[in-house]
Amino acid sequence: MSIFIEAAIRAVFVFGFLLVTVILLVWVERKFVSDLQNRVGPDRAGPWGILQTLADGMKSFFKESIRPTNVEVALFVAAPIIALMTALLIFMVVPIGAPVEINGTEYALVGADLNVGLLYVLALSSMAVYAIVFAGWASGSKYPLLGSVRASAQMISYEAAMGLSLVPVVLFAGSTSITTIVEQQQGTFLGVFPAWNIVLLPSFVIFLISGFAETNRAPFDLVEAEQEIVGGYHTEYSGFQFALFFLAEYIAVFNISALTAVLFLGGWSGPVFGPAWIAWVWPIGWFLLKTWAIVLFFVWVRASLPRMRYDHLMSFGWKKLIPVSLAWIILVAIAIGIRDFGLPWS
Amino acid sequence: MTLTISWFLILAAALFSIGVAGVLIRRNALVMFMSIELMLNSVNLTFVAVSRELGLIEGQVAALFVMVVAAAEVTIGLAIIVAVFRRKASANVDELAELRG
Amino acid sequence: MGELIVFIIFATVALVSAIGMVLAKNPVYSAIGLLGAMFSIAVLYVLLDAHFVAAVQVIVYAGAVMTLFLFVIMLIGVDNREAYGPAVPAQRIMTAVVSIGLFAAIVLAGRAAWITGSNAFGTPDLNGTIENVSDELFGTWTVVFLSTVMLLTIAALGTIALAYFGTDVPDEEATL
Amino acid sequence: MTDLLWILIALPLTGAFINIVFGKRIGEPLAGWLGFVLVGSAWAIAVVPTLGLLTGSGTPETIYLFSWIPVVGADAAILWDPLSALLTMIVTGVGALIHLYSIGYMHGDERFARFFGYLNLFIASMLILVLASNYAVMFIGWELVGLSSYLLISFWFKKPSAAAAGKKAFIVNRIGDWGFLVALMIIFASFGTFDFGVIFTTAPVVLTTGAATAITLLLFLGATGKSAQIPLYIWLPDAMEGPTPVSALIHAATMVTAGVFMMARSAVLFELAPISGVTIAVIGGATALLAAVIAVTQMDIKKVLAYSTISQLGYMVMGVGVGAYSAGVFHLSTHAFFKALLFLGAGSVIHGMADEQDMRKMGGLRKAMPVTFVTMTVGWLAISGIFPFSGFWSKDEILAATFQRGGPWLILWAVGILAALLTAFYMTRLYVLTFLGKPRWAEGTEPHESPWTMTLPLAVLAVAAVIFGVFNTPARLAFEHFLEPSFALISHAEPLDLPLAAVLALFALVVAIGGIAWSWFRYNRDELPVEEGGFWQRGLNGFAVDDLYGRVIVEPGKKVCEWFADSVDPKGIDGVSHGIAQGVRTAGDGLKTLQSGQVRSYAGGIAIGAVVLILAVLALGGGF
Repeated sequence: MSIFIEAAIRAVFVFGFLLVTVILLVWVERKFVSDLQNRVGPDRAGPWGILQTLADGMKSFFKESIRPTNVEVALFVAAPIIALMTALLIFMVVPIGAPVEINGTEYALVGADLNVGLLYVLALSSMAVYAIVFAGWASGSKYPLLGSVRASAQMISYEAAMGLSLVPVVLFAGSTSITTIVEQQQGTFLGVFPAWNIVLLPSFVIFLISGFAETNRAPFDLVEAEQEIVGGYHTEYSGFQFALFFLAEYIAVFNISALTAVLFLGGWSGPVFGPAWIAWVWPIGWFLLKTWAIVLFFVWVRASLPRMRYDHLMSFGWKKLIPVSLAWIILVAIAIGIRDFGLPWS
Repeated sequence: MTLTISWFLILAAALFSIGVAGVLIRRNALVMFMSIELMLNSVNLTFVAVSRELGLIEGQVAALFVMVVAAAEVTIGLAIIVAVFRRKASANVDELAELRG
Repeated sequence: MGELIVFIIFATVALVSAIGMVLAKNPVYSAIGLLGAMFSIAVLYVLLDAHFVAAVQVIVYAGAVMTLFLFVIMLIGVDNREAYGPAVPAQRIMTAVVSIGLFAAIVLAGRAAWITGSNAFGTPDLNGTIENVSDELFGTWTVVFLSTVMLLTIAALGTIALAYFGTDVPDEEATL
Repeated sequence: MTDLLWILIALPLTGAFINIVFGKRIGEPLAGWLGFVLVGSAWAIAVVPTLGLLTGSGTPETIYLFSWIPVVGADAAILWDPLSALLTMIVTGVGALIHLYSIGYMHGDERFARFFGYLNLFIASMLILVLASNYAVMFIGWELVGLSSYLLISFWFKKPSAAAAGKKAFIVNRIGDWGFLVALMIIFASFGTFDFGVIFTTAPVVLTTGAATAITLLLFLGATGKSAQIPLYIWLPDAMEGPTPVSALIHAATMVTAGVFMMARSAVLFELAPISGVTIAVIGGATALLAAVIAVTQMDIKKVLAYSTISQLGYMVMGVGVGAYSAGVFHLSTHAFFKALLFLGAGSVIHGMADEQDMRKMGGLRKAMPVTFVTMTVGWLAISGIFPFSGFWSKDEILAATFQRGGPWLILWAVGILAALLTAFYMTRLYVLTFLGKPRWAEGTEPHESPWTMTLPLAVLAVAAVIFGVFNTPARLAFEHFLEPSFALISHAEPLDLPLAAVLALFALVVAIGGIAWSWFRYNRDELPVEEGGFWQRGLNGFAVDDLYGRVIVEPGKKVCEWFADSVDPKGIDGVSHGIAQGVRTAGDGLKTLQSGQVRSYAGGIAIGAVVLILAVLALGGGF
């Protein structure tokens, strides 16, 4: 099989997987939030309203896309596409299961195993800023511009914290390949506890917090704070283009959850039972379980916490998260130095 | 025709010349700055290409250092532009042709 | 052959974006042009087996530098289109002559001291992986590396100083 | 061990830095203790390698620190041999004690910390001078020592006399430094290097007697400045305006001996120039005698000690002049101890008498200041040359060496004996007028003993003044053996036969006792003898040497300077600079049109320049 065809199959699979996931994810979020808020939530389309997202998607697809007069057309159109592209591409490096053997060839269940996988993730998530910046600027209107300026500052700031929080993980694994990082988390400590990177607890917490900020989720959703700047960068968007932004945001949430699961919770590692022809399902199951747990955590936080003030957001990022990450990096580096080279006086 | 290192070097030279043209022709400080970044990038491309050709990793290391310097330069440069803009309400370099703040 | 195709595509993109950057009237489009050029260069790095440099190129330039540019453009107002018309007589023509002359001079100089294709393409001697680059970076160039750390710290301090001292002019942007 | 010797210099330098820069924040007692501890640790560090040299387990060596001006053989390096070790021990040891003493003495001064900063600076400079391994570094130390001396003499610069004294010391020393500098130039012209090792090993081959004489006489001119010899001794009595610890440390124990040290260091060169030797010996003897005569007439307790210092320095110089380098250095060491002791004792007296320095208003202090009295007794006996105190041995050594040369040198020997007689006389006069007899204090003065920080150094120095002489008894020349490696390149005279030496020593002892007795009966009575005759008046003025210099040198000098200031400077010098300025202005007017402020025109210039450069290189290199 040609390498191009294989890559194309992988890409199509990832795209489909994410699409299905997002449809589910939107429904889950609405149901879960309404449960937390003592509401019923969607319940008309399909059993328990499970087809609600599909219905919404269809509606927005057929709605007229209104384009205000003084927009910069090219960028206005490009922005949602960039948003969706970056979101889709990030998932390309996330391994969703253990390697599978078909006809004697081993296939890794990952879009592409890059040796600079983590850097790839960081690079693309910094690309995601452009979608918002372009959308805000191209709209030619005040609130979107304000929203996008806020967004770019916020995302640059928290991306620094996120990158720093990943350094201990890289130090621990000795590689930036995500597949290697997952394999390094196989096995157990003392035969009982799974050897997950969650032992790097500060990193885990910082990564999760900056994940909220990177995806512009509550409590860091100042980019689209309705009370202050209407809808933020997507104020002027409607119809199908708005749907693309919507899609991109939820894919981003799923991406961050999947990355958390992969980087800190051992990814697809977990106990495997049963005969060989069924055993390959287990790792995928474990991966989905962990990822969805984090997704539910995201939803739970959104339902529980109020929005932060903007200056608090910035000072929290720069004055708390980044110093803590730096201190933690130093600690981990010393620990790893001792592990690899022994104590300085020995 | 096969791809050789010369292609990369000619491309880098072209990008560099375009950058020079940008500095010479534009009067918006930001765009001039971007042109300088383009020149730095073209030099980086030369470094990496030659590193590949000679089998020396030093070229890539040099490129990394150039990136660091460029990052530092951008930080300071943009801060200066913003500071100037606060006083002059303009990013046009031709209006900065005097020694008074 | 495949490599040649990739090179031609991205070299074209880089050149077009770069020219677009110089000629665009609106600074935002200039920034987009530069972004395109940088992306193409990152792809060319991959072509040259410099994966790490490529990743850093995207993270640093596309991720940080260009975002900063756009941020500043938006901060100081995108509608601030520059007045055209040469300050120096015949500026455009002179610029064209100088740039093309520079290009010709560089190519001529390059031909004089040309790299003698010792490596046929497709047989790389080295692999720009993180391990290889970092061995060199933290081995031979440790001191240089540390001095870049100093440089970045000083740049950050300078920026903060510029932003802090000099606010005697009333400004509305600072409240964003 | 020895490669860490640079710490010796670094420690006081650190102290100087801290005390001068942060002194005000450190505050009063702490700044002093800091200085003391640093210098004391320098002493402690120096002890071990010195003992190494003493016991023979260590060898003299040059410790290379870093390259300074390698072309002229002037690297920053430390020459660690017995001579420098000895001087290091004296400088740091006496220095530390005087730091301790100053904590008490300078109590309450508003620039307390600054004082210790200067003292530390002085110690560091002196160590640079002493440990230098070439003339260039030595000259740096030499000048730094002069600077710190200036700072310390004029420490109380609000007193006009102190400021004037500091200035005088500086200017007079400049003349000596000029000589030193010219000597260095001749040395460099002859040898092409400043390095001691090269110079001393090749000197007999390279230098003619004439060149050696010129060099050594010029070096001696430098020494007369620092070591206060005729004709440049006049700054030292005035330098007593500085705080007393300064007088003790700089103007008695260490800095003034720099000249002697320098000549001892350059012994090889002096050996090559017999004429210089005679000159030096004669000037040394004359200084010893003249200063002793003046000392007899002085009434100020510190002035007496100042002239006594000049006189003792004359002895040392005489010793160097007759070729008895070890004897000169030995007297330098003993003198460092007992003169520092005497000065500190005098300081203690002045402190106790509420800044009274006139001996006529003292007397009977024995009861009020018992510790000072006892230690001063030791110092008095030591300087007078009474057996077995240290002064006896060292002075006798020099006199013996002079006597041994025979012939006309016997006159010099007689001068030395006469000076010794006068020394015993004026020291006894000082001692009796201060401590014995009835109190003649001014109204309201209540003398009291000084605090322990002041008396402890006195006690330590007293012990040193008693025992140090034993190291070089004629019978057991341990000191000379110790110094031998430093003077390995010069020939030694055979020591005198023991009987003859004993007779000479006995004679000197008798002379000293005679001087003491004469003085004792003259002054130890209720009525002080009237001393107002012509001799006494002129002596009190230092025989008007200052006035003479003023008329012969200073006034004509001022005239010349006025002429330069009034005619040469405004027309010649200013004309040149104005002309240059005018030229630059014209050029600038022409060129300023290029600087339009247009960034892009600059950038265009750069681009065009780049193109032209590349094409030029290609054209020249045949790249087309």
